[in-house]
Amino acid sequence: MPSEARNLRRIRCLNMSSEGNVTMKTVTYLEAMREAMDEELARDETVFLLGEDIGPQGGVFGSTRGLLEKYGPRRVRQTPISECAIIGAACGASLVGTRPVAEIMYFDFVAIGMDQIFSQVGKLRYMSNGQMTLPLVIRTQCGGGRGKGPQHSSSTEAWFVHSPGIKVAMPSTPGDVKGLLKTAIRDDAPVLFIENSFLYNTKGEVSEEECLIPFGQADVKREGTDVTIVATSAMVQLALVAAESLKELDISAEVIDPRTLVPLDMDTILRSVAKTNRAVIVHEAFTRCGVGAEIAARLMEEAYDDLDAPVARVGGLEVPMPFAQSLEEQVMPSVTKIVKQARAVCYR
Amino acid sequence: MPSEARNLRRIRCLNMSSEGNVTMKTVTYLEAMREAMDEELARDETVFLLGEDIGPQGGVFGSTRGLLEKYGPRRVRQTPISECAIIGAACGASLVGTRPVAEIMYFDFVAIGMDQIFSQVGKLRYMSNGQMTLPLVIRTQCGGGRGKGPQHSSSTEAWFVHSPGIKVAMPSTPGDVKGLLKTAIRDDAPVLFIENSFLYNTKGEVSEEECLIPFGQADVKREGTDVTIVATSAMVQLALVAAESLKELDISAEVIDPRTLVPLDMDTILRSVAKTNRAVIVHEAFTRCGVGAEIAARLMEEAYDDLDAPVARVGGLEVPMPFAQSLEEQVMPSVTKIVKQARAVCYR
Amino acid sequence: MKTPMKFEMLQTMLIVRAFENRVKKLYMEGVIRGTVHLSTGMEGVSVGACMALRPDDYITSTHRGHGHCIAKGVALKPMLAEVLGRATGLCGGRGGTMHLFDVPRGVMGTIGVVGGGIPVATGIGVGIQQLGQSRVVLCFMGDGATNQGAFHEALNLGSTWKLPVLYLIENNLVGDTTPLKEVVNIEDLADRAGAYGIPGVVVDGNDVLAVHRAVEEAASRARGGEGPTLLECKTYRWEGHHLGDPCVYRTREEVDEWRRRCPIKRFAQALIDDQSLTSEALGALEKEAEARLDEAEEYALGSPEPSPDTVLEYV
Amino acid sequence: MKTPMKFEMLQTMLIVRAFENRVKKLYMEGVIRGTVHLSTGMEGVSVGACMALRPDDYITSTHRGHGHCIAKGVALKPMLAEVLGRATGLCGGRGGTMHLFDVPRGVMGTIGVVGGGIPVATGIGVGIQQLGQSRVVLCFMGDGATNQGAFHEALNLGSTWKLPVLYLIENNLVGDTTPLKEVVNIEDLADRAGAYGIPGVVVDGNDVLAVHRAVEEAASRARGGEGPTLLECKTYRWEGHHLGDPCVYRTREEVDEWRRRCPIKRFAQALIDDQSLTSEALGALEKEAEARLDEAEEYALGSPEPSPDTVLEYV
Ligand SMILES: Cc1ncc(C[n+]2csc(CCOP(=O)(O)OP(=O)(O)O)c2C)c(N)n1
Ligand SMILES: Cc1ncc(C[n+]2csc(CCOP(=O)(O)OP(=O)(O)O)c2C)c(N)n1
Ligand SMILES: [Mg+2]
Ligand SMILES: [Mg+2]
Repeated sequence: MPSEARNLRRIRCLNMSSEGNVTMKTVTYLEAMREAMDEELARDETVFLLGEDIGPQGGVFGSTRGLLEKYGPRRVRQTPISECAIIGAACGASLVGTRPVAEIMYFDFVAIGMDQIFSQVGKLRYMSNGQMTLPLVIRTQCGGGRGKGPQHSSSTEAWFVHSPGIKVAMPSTPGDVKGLLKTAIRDDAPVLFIENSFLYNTKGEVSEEECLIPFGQADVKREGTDVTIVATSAMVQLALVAAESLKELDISAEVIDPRTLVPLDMDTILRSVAKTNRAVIVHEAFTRCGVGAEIAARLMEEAYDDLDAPVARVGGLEVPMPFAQSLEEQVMPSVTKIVKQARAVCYR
Repeated sequence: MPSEARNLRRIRCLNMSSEGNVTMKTVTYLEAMREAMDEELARDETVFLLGEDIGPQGGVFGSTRGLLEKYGPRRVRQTPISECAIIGAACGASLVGTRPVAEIMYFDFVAIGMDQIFSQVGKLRYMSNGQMTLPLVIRTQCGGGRGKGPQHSSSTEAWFVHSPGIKVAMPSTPGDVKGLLKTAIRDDAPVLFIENSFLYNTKGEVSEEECLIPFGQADVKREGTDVTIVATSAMVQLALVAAESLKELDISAEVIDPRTLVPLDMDTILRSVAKTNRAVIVHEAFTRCGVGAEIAARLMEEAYDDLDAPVARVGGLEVPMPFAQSLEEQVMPSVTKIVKQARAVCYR
Repeated sequence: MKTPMKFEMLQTMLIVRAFENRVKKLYMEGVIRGTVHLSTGMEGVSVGACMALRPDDYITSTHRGHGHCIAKGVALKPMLAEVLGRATGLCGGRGGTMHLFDVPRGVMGTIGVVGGGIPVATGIGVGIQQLGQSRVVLCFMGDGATNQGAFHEALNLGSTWKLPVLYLIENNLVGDTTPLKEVVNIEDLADRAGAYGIPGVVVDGNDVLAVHRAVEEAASRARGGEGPTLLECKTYRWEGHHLGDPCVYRTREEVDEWRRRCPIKRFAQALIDDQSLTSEALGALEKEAEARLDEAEEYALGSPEPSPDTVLEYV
Repeated sequence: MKTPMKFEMLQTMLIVRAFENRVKKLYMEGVIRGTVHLSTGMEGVSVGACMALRPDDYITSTHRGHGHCIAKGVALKPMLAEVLGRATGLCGGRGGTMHLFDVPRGVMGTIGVVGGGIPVATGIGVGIQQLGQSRVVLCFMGDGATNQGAFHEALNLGSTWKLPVLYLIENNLVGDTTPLKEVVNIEDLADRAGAYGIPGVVVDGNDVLAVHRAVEEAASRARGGEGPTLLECKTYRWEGHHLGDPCVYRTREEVDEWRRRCPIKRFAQALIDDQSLTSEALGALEKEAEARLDEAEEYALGSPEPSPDTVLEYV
């Protein structure tokens, strides 16, 4: 680890009693995920992984590379192409004292196990009147921008936010992905953990010491005073670039990443809007009935008097993600679109 | 048909050049559905039905009763318990010149065919650059209130509103269900047609002549001036009862049923809110990330200056539908809850 | 098998029968909401199978699961209370007849989604294997459920990983209103085992001892690390699919024929024949079953509905 | 089979090979986005199967579908243009390599979701039957796809309704990076036919004539109303799962061994052996294939990207 990659930072972790100075190192989003799984596999032998191609190859994106060699085939279980059985297997195994971490290669394919996740995973605890706990994680990765075409680019997190009994995480940085994945694995509730392969090679800081990031705690990625931009997953980066552009227009943008959508930290968003009086919500998922609609509706319900302009939304167009770059760019949110909406809500 | 069940009414149908006086008769919601299917099977021999138990029994709720006898086993195809194959079969058949109408017994089980509906049905036309059309209907029925418990009571229409390429209908009256189902069967786009078995025995008027109700046209079920209540499916009845209660408090409520959620007739809702300046949205689905969030967000975006209060939502609690009546009643929207929210937005 | 064990089996079958009849009576009286699916006539399978398991083995079950639960040891009072949606029910009234859970007794749920429990059971097998336990999980399913994709994915995984799972089909020849022969093109569902390279066994489901033997064998295979077995128990449900079903899909004669093959009468007769049982003793057992159901009914009817305040607990 | 037909088959195999090689070259040059799956080495299956069909028969295909499309008659220019995401592509650039559609030629889509096309093909079979046509639909799938629930539900429906569907498994021994033998517990996937009461046939996929014969037979069964057949064509893909795959799951030797069994070389040699073909004629065919790809490349590279304004069309 080169020394320039290490530094000291004040961060807030679940497992530290207060904010503390910790040494930081720089890793990629992908490495951060792998470290999280590695550390949890080492820490708790009831943790195990399952999914397609996660063995010798270490997953098609490399997130489990080296883990089969280290933990063996019982702890790193390569499965058939059977998304329904993968989710069901994780569900059942979680009921009897183990902590499965299942990988679904693309978010789109979670639809194949939709009954298992919606009617079983999300409901067993409630139906059984709390007799059961389901400490399982379903990891997957979402998003477009890579020419994967209409069946490998979806972001349907809103379906799961609109389902009971499942926590939903959607981290945007290496530090967040590591801290949240570790928290997810230790959580006794089922977690849908949505990564973004577009971010896999991006770098960022993670703490050298163990750091668990709590669910339901948004992160202010940039402070500002004129407009609140709430962004998720890969959109956080675009929002930060947009914030830089807005600065040139003398608009000071605050960028908030909710990090988890269930539970959702409305408090941080409300605090920000109480200051800025304006909000733009950005996600890659279709605008229509997306999480942005929920946040907008709640801002109206809970911050009506704070708002000086209607909350604006920037989301994907309601079409299957087209393959060609010229079309894909049209569908996805962009810095330009964010800037435009931010200006609009600022009436500038 | 007793004479008191017949009368003349001015209605607007897709297939009539202008509003006309037509003779009406009274039927149940279930009879209206059956009539719609019967008439379309008779009219167009490329139409056929498929689904579980739709044959001799005529469906578990009776909506296809008598149709097997009338049209034979090729036109009324009873299937294995294979929701994924049912939706896939409808999808494929629709590509080559037939018009399948598939029944999924409970809305919950659409999740089993979720990949087929999301990644195939909704995307094939777009992916093929318009080479394909998919004139298929997936009928299902939703909702709680009948003690069917956590796995047979869902209303997840928001998932499909948050998916491209699928129209979504959710009728509340016999007249609407008949006119919309006929339109759906003739539509060249895939339609998810969501009935409500709670309504099956309710009675209402349908035209003696053929009447096709257009998609994307909301219906004002009751006129009013003080608050707009947008309600779907079985919630329309509750909203109408709530409107009566509100009258006693001197609040005049307008009740709007969008009837189709994709396409959504925002114009009618906006016109109403321009008059009332207040809105409450009611659906049985979970409030969180439901269709109410989308409508609320759009009202903020498109009617910000008209609103005198934040838009309120009344939806189901975010729990699996419990079996016991005392709990189920707690989860579902109610007249009391609607009245409360309507009063709140009227500051009364 | 020892005689006391046989007695226990007979008694359990009688209790299952009495339970189903009691539920029917209560449903007719309007005390039970929703849709109720009875297993009357199928007691040979539920009792033969569950009593071949150990107390710490698991089962998953279906919408028609009362018999499975009772045979796996669930107490009658909380069970009936659950069917009535009472606060004292197994699941506090949240689940009802289609969603019964009793984790201490290894009842990991009757699942209302047809086929939905098969991947879950498979996962329980993964968990058992992961923890190195010698338990097994028995996964009940109907014949209709074998046409679900979940069946296929789960059995393939179970077979590939040699999981300690017993996949048991209760083939009662029909799914809801649709005869099995109209929705599959094979005679024996046990033949589907060939697609996964596991043993497939056809069992007379109305012969409680045959079921018991087959399950014991499959369980010992599974405990030995040899993987799953697919068991097809042929049987029949006397009642309609659910209470209120007009049964358009079958004849009175067919039902009568199967009633004559009653698994309880058959087993009792065999015990009488070999002199281990007298008709009087049988009558006493029947009476006792009724008495236990009287108690359970009184308990359930006397229990309150769950308090609305608890509605958000355990999401 | 007549010699001209054999020539056409050989030529088509050469064109498929040339197409895949050209795509590889263009991908390496950075002209193609996304993930590309080549069928190099599997031409015996695509060509043998599609050329046993009639022009108005349908196919559905997979993420590895270039060969199927070409063999079913898709023109090279719009096809390559689609792989490059151009406005002149088969689907105007909306689909790309994994989603190719050519309805006039009966190509009802290469589907990127593994197994996702199987129910759709089954539905096409329903439509054909409904309209009383004598067409068939051939459903390509990989070995890995047979572990999807969709496979099971679709084959059961196809068999129960005796649909005119040919389910054809291209068993190239691996799915992505996972060897088939690690994810199923049987030798021949064709044995899964037994679960549906339909014929299951194992075919040497590198023998184009054997594939042709097997498909012809299955098609005539299907046209005769006798229902579906499950065909398992054993073959091998020379390239990685996708371009860029490091192939950790196999050895160089295994690949070399299969390269020696090249379906094209084998077929050409047979034609040379029986004197219907000379090496010179073969060389000429190869050159022609390259020339046609040159043209297609020029066309595709010279085509514009789709106009952003069209993005909302055809939702
Ligand atoms: C996925 C799904 N589809 C449909 C239903 C409705 N349904 C409930 S039970 C049943 C029949 C099940 O048949 P089988 O598996 O043979 O069990 P049996 O009722 O005969 O015990 C059906 C269709 C359901 N609950 N779940
Ligand atoms: C449902 C689904 N799961 C996973 C994937 C990712 N994936 C693409 S191709 C592939 C392997 C498919 O194997 P096989 O069916 O044997 O086809 P082959 O690639 O060998 O031709 C996988 C896992 C996918 N596209 N769809
Ligand atoms: Mg059955
Ligand atoms: Mg393969």
